[in-house]
Amino acid sequence: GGEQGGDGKDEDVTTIGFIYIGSKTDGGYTQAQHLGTTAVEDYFGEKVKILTAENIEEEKTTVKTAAVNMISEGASIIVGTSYGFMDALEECAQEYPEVTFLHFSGNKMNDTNFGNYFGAMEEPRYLSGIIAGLKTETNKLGYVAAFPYTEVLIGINAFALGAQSVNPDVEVSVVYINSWNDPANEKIAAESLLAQGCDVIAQHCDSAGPQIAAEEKGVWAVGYNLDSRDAAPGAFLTAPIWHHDKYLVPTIEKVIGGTYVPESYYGTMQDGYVDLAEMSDLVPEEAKTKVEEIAQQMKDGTFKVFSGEIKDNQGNVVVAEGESLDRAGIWQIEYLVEGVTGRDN
Amino acid sequence: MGGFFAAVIIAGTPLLFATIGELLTQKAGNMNLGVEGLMMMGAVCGFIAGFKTGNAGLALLGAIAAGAVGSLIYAFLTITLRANQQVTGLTLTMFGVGFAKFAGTNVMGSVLPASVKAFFTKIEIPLLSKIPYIGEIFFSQDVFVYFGYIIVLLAYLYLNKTKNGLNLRAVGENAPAADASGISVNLYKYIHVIIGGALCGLGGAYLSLVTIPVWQENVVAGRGWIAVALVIFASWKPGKAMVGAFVFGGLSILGFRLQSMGIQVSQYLIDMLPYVATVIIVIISTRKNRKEDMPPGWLTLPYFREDR
Amino acid sequence: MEPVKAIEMKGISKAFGSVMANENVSLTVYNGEIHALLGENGAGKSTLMNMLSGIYTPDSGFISIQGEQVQFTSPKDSIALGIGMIHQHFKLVDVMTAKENIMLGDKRSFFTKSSDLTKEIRAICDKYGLDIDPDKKVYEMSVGEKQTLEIIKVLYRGAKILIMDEPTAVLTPQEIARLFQIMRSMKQQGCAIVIITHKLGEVMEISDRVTVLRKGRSLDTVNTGEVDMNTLIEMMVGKAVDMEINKEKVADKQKLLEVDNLTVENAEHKNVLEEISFTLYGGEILGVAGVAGSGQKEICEAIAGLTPVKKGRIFFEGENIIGKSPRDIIKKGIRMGFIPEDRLGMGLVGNMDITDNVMLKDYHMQRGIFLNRAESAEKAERIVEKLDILTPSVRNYPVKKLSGGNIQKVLLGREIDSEPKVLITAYPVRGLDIGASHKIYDLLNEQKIQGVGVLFIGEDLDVLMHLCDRVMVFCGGKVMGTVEPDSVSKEEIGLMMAGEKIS
Amino acid sequence: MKFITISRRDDIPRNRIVLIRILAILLSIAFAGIVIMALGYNPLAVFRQMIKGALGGKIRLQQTALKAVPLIITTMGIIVAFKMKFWNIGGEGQIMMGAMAASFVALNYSHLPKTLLLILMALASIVAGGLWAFIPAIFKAKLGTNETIFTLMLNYIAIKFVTFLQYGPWKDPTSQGYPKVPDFTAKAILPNVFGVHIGWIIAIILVIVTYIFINHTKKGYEVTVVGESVDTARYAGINIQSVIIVTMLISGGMCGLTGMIQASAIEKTLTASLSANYGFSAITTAWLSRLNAVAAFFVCICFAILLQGGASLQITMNIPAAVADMIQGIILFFVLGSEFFLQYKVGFRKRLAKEEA
Ligand SMILES: Nc1ncnc2c1ncn2[C@@H]1O[C@H](COP(=O)(O)OP(=O)(O)OP(=O)(O)O)[C@@H](O)[C@H]1O
Ligand SMILES: Nc1ncnc2c1ncn2[C@@H]1O[C@H](COP(=O)(O)OP(=O)(O)OP(=O)(O)O)[C@@H](O)[C@H]1O
Ligand SMILES: [Mg+2]
Ligand SMILES: [Mg+2]
Repeated sequence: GGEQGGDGKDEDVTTIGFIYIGSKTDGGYTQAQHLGTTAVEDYFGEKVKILTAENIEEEKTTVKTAAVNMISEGASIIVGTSYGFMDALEECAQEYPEVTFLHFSGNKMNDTNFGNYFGAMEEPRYLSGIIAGLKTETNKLGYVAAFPYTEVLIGINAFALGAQSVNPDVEVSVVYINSWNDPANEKIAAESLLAQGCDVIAQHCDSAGPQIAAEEKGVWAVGYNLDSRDAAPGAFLTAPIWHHDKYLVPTIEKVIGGTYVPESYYGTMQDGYVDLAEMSDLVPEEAKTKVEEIAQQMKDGTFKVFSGEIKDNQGNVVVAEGESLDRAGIWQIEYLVEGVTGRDN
Repeated sequence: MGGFFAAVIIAGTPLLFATIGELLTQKAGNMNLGVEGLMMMGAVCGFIAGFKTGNAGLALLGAIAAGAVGSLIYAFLTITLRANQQVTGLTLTMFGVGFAKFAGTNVMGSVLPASVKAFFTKIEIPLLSKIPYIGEIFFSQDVFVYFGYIIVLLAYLYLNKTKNGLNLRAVGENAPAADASGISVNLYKYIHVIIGGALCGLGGAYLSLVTIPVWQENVVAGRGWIAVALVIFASWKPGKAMVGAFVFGGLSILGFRLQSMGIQVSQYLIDMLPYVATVIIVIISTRKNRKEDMPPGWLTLPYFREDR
Repeated sequence: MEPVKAIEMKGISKAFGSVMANENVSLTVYNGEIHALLGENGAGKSTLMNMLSGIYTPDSGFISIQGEQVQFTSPKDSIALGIGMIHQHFKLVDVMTAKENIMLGDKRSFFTKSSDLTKEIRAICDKYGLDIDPDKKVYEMSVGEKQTLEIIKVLYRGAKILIMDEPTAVLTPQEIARLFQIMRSMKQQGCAIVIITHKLGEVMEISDRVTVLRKGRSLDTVNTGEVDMNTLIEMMVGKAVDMEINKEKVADKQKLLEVDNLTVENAEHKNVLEEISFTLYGGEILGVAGVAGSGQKEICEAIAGLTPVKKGRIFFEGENIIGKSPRDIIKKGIRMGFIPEDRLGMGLVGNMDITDNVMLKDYHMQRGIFLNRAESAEKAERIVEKLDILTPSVRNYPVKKLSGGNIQKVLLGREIDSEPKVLITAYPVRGLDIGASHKIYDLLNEQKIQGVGVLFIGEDLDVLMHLCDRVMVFCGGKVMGTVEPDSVSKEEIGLMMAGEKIS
Repeated sequence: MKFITISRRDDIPRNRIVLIRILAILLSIAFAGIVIMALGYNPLAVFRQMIKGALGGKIRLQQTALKAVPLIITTMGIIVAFKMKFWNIGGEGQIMMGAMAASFVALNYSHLPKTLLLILMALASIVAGGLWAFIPAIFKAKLGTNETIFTLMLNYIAIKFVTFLQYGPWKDPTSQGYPKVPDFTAKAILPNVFGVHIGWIIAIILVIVTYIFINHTKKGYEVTVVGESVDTARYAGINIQSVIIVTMLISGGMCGLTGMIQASAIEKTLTASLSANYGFSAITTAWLSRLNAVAAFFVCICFAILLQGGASLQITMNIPAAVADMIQGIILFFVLGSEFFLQYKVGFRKRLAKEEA
């Protein structure tokens, strides 16, 4: 049992602990995280030992217990992958200055051993919007979302802007399900959108439910988190996805090498951290070309998703002509753009 | 609108099975708070059986077996060993959810074979499906839904028209009296707790076989608890349970419908509705104070013949 | 030829924990015989019969039914052999109808709807002169109706052996007479009947033979015709007991309680007490006679402040106590031992020990927020000693484990110990054996001599007439009249109970 | 069944009970071990790791204590309600409402001095938790409404409500759009004593207070009487409604206080997942301790060890979390089952030889 803990203290082996909110095989959010983890394992091979803790509730004692257990197993790097882990990790970072903490989706950090990372998911979402805008026949797009708050609103807006860029008549309807992972309700929510005439369903929630709903109805879907085409091959267009390894591998390399300085990383298409899954055969050629064009601009750093003029769905100008939002600006979004119907809180 | 109500039936069917299952269990005097776990066990075993064999019948059998075995653990502890029912049920949920996640690891994200899915496609019942509105809502569904109707009918007939049903009610109402009348109290409890568990398993399987024919870990997502509430909502009557299951199913999707139609409602409020409704029903039914609407008199009480 | 032995029990022993409820007991009952089982409270009668009905399993011994040795594992086995038992605490399902209760456990048909059953019930009713509404719910039934239902249930099963555990304790004289009628007619048809009762008069009247149990052992079986009551008592108790009920005369009587024009409604707004007026004096025992449900329970509850009063006044030593809470009334010194149908349902807490039960009504007089059990334990010891209560301990031994008689003594002991001015006792000897009953009569007389006013609600007219100074007769919530026992006959009181007014 | 006889154990001396109990637990661990082996794990290693994971080292001990504290306090609340036969399974909701009220105070009155602020937070949580329990209590007292389902439903309503606050009106405007209630200021955070927040002292005090309350106070006596028989309580002159209401305020109040402690000392803010199943676990611990407050203290510690040790399995032994849940469930199953042997004696039915004529 515990004796193996000694390995972790081995000079040339670094133990890294990953704390997950769901299970590694949840088919969505956590599975995508875990893909990053296995990439780390593959890359470093014998030099690292990976510990994982899944189904960790966003409750501080639980999170800290997981972290402490990992540290006592020799972990010198802890990666927390849910927003709700933030405060626990912050405390741990104080209590264990010799351990490095990397936190996904948070906004807290310090200058010694606690950094965070996230990605410009708005970029691939915009691209997926282009596909949806060109694919739709009814000009009605559906979006199944978890909760109405900034991160989600950014995604909806980006998707809508992408769609509108190629199809000005398109409208996006949003349904919030108030849960991150309730496959049945996600599907039912998608069905209610389909019943309103939507023929492409995008999602910001964790299961393949919406895609299955679309497939059953004979229309199309955009996934999320990871390439989930197997769940609904008849509907899957593409999915905005994460490549967590693109952050984890170099960052962990830096930590091991002693050169890591905490940062608030925001990975882009340019970094390859966020991406669009390979487009399926259901995507029209026209869209593929358009997507590739814009994606290239994004990678070159010449394309900004939130570029004026943008109005919110109340008609107020939120980004003036000629301006565009930077990261800080994007993360202040509290509105839905014109053409989107959905509750704003 | 018919489409909405047809969707309501689909949302309500898993609840329906689990509610009837828990209803039978409670009629035997046992409150099983493990419904959530049983539904998970049924969902995963049904899925795996269907996935591995491609046979819908075996998928259903898998779900039934899982629910039955899960509730057998509960039955043995609460009936033979007279452990506290509530605590055992809570533990069963802990165990069942763990079991389902564990068992489902290897089939995560797998899609059910077409042969199984085909079995559960919508079938229009001749004649009945032609009735305006009603036909589209109730009789253009999958076999699982029809099976649900049959279960309700059977449960109703069983409880109200048969000797065994009468005996069952006696066991739940007054175990010593049932015993003294020559009814095998423990046997009745075992049988109905297990049948109840099997029905809960089927309820879970509806979610993993029909609603989402791709294995997803969280398929049940709290529906087991709603089923427990529904039993009380229905004041232990199968007919009302069916109405309740569809009402609660409807409430759970009503918010989505309204949102997608651009009508602004607080989803939080809608999410609370089933719970608030249950509370209100419980209050109303106690206000009326009809003995027939009360819980089985011996519910949650262990029975030992030599005690008095 | 010797008649067939319906029941033969030999060398039966049964222990509950450390209590030997039955020790090497033997009992033989023949077909066509009514056999009485007699013994003090806790002698082991119910235990013995429960082994015959499959509820308890004997630790050792043999049981033969109709000459065949048997081993019951459940009541089902016993029922299958034609044994039917009527338990003292009814084993009926409240929310079901009479008919449904009769059907329970029966396998004759799969469906519940059967007109045959109604016919069969009719036939049984006609044959034995019983009366029941098959569609009435049990919770709407009176005690007598429930008893009838239990009997019909047993008869419907075609029981050849009938066991009745204290069936008469809660019945009116008329109902008892009818029950005996049924027993005789069953006997005629060759059934074997065992009856447990504490009323010796009934034993003498109905039984052919008597088996006496004492302290868990079977003492002897005798032919009823060959013994008298005194012999039976001596066999039960082990010594001769004075069977007289004394009536002391107390000269100085002052008004204690005056009830004036009292009217009480039930939940359905029906008057259950109508314009009741009477006076209770110190130094007297005022009896209350009436068939069950004539308002006895309500008058007790009204005086104790437990039930709202619609109209009228109740004066205690000149002060109107209507509207006062039970606690206020307790503080004034009105004590009442009120034992409804279910002995542990009110008055005592079954799961608490004697000490905790003894302080039920005066713990609140203690100062501060803490509870002082030492005082109450002392009191409990005193009561146990004074009333010969049989218990292993006054601490950590729940009262529900005591025998019926002892439970009653705890209740009475507590009430008397609080030195009340008025003592209200509802059926204080119900279910008690002769010895215990007489002990209670003596205690009540003692209280009376000390100047306490006693309201005695009873069912046995003989006892009422012997014990009470005056008897007030209730019928349908009204007072039919108050009489001096010496100047009326039992029959006259019976007529008043049936609603005839005599002034 | 035919060859087995079961009888109630009566009057076993106390030391025997302890012995049987220990034996029962050992036996259930042994049986659970067999099941774990069947799952393909080495039971000895699993148990060793569970113990080590919960008790090995100061930090782990602290973490275990941090789990035990809310469990103990909630269990006390549950015990008081159960003593009155009020089946309060609404601990979760009462914790949430308590946390919510404490957070309201912490967020809006942070200008107050620390001690006063903390006391106000505690009071607010007690009142809120109490009121949340009071709602079903008043309906039970007035109408006889079934409290089991009522309290269960209120759990969900409370959690949904707090989620609503977290994502809506109470969202921290400075959190860059993240759905988070603002952090408490340092003044609103309970101090530590010996490395663990002061809640552990509160827990110990509450155990003693609850024990004395139930066993040695007049009110506690009334609670028991009302629980045993409402009619008897009426007869004894006890004001039943007031007892029900006071009891539920105490019960819900203690659960609410758990919420305050978790919000203040652990989360340092309000989150919708803060109740972390303590309300449900407390039902189990309350039962296993047979409603004895002092016994509950130890049961809760064992339970915290089970949870904590279970949590370490996936990290150190690479056992999936789902299996760890199953193992915990199995151990509990056996502990629950072993209770039977404390209360009943099982023997073999003697085959009665045919009697010679
Ligand atoms: N179920 C039981 N559990 C434990 N002890 C019991 C049980 N039933 C009876 N006893 C014990 O056995 C003894 C005999 O009880 P039993 O019921 O046979 O007495 P009884 O003769 O019927 O008395 P009574 O006239 O009061 O009804 C009692 O003193 C009691 O302590
Ligand atoms: N669970 C129990 N534990 C211990 N003693 C019991 C138990 N149940 C009953 N007894 C004792 O057994 C005796 C007989 O109980 P039982 O219920 O058979 O009495 P009964 O004859 O029906 O009624 P009554 O007490 O009015 O005579 C009582 O003295 C009671 O104290
Ligand atoms: Mg008896
Ligand atoms: Mg008796």
